[in-house]
Amino acid sequence: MSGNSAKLEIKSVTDNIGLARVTVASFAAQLDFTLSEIEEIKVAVSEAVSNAIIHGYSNDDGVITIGLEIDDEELVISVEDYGQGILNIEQACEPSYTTADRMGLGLVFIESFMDDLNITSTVDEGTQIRMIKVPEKLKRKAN
Amino acid sequence: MSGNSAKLEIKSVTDNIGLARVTVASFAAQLDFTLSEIEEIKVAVSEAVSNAIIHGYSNDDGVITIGLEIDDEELVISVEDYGQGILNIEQACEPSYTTADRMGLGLVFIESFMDDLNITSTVDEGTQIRMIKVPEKLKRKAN
Amino acid sequence: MDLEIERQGVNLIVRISGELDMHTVDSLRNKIEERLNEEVGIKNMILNLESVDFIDSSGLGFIIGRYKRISNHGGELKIINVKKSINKVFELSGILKIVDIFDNEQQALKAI
Amino acid sequence: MDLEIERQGVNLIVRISGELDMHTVDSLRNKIEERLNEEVGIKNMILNLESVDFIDSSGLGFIIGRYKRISNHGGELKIINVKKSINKVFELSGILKIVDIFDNEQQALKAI
Ligand SMILES: Nc1ncnc2c1ncn2[C@@H]1O[C@H](COP(=O)(O)OP(=O)(O)O)[C@@H](O)[C@H]1O
Ligand SMILES: Nc1ncnc2c1ncn2[C@@H]1O[C@H](COP(=O)(O)OP(=O)(O)O)[C@@H](O)[C@H]1O
Repeated sequence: MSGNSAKLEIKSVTDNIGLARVTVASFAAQLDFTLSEIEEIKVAVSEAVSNAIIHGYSNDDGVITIGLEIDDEELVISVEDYGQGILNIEQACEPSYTTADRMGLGLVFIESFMDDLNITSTVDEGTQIRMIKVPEKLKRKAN
Repeated sequence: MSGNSAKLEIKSVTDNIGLARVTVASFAAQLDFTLSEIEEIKVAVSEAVSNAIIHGYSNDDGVITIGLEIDDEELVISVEDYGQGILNIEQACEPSYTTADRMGLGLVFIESFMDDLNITSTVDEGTQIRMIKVPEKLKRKAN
Repeated sequence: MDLEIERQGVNLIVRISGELDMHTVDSLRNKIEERLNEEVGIKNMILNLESVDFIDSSGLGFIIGRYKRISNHGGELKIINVKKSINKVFELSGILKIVDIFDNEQQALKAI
Repeated sequence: MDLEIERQGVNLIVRISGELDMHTVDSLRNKIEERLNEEVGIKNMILNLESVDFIDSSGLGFIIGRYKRISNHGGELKIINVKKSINKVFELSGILKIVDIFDNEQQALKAI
């Protein structure tokens, strides 16, 4: 259904990563995504929420807001933290780049699995990741 | 995990009833509930959200806020609308009482399936349903 | 939410799968009513809930609605295959006083 | 998240079920490390992912971590039974350049 929206606010604890995935997957199911597209959306959300917990808040207390929107048959997801922010967004997006001895693949996965990725961040104020996914079936119809 | 909390904000459309159930069930899974207790929680949430949509907002646009909290191993759920409110809460809770040609069983189910139910409502301002459930396993331990 | 409707003589067998709530019952009701209007000579209805894994009071309202429609025309409504996980809702509701639940289609057909 | 560990000679077979993310990998890592420290003479590890239905980059980091630990001690790590739904993450990550994936435990054991 077009025009629907929802918002999930969670504490920045790892227990809530699965909660975020499940909620987003259930919301996304309103659009005509395949199961494999839903899996891709889940990975993207998992990466964004994990980043907010471990990088944004360095595992400290904080709130993460997940915005969900259906805009003209497109799924728009935003994941926002109010943590330390990203100094150099371009660098952050490079494969293998990590400041926390991790894989450096989170943002790469989001870019590959979603149709659009937009990052806005201010040091000491926080980060917002906005990602868009359009059902494959719809894209095919459009061509 | 103790002390966790989350908040889900949805539009008052029936598409979101399932979303609310799924999110609450996933959050509740952090506590030691049995599958059958999780089912009971889902029914209670389904009733409260349906009521907000159909009675609170009379199927018009509106926002419903679902608060989730783990408080000392208890699950505290609140479902809030900013709609027309309930004139007589006691009457509303009576089995078969309905103002919309429905079953009149929603609040009865919530009372039976949850350990505690608390309704606050102001006419023309809205309704808040607060419900608590404690895992059976925990209750047995306490005895 | 999925629906499969099969006619057996004067009986309509309705197999539902998914979740029965305020969101899903509208289209179910419409599809069933449509079929009842199309077919001539249907008397009874058997609701197979084998694949229904959630039901709340709106879902029960849908069943009661079908019950009223069928019994107003002198027919009988039977329910079969109620999963354990959704059984408590049936018990609490009092619906069992007016609608019988059976284990399978054969038993329900025999009881009509 | 569930874990089953079985020793077969110098090989440790690790069967994981559930979701592999930042939340679950901590306790998995601890349990596996504990077992590796207890047992004497383990050389290789086979990770059975048959019942893993979600993995993200934190889950991959966990696998790479086990790979490093094992290969630092001269052993080999093999992965088996990767579900189709999580395969894309493996392909994209480049992990397949260093870790081999097999269809079942026998094949993986043969390849060691
Ligand atoms: N929400 C965030 N807040 C602050 N820094 C972030 C955030 N998300 C990503 N980053 C930065 O971008 C880098 C790359 O992120 P990512 O590709 O997800 O890899 P990884 O999480 O494995 O480090 C991180 O190491 C971190 O420095
Ligand atoms: N959120 C709400 N806002 C306004 N009125 C409500 C709300 N929830 C319940 N009510 C009132 O209480 C009555 C009984 O509710 P319930 O037991 O759930 O039965 P039903 O939904 O079948 O009518 C409703 O018919 C309605 O008048």
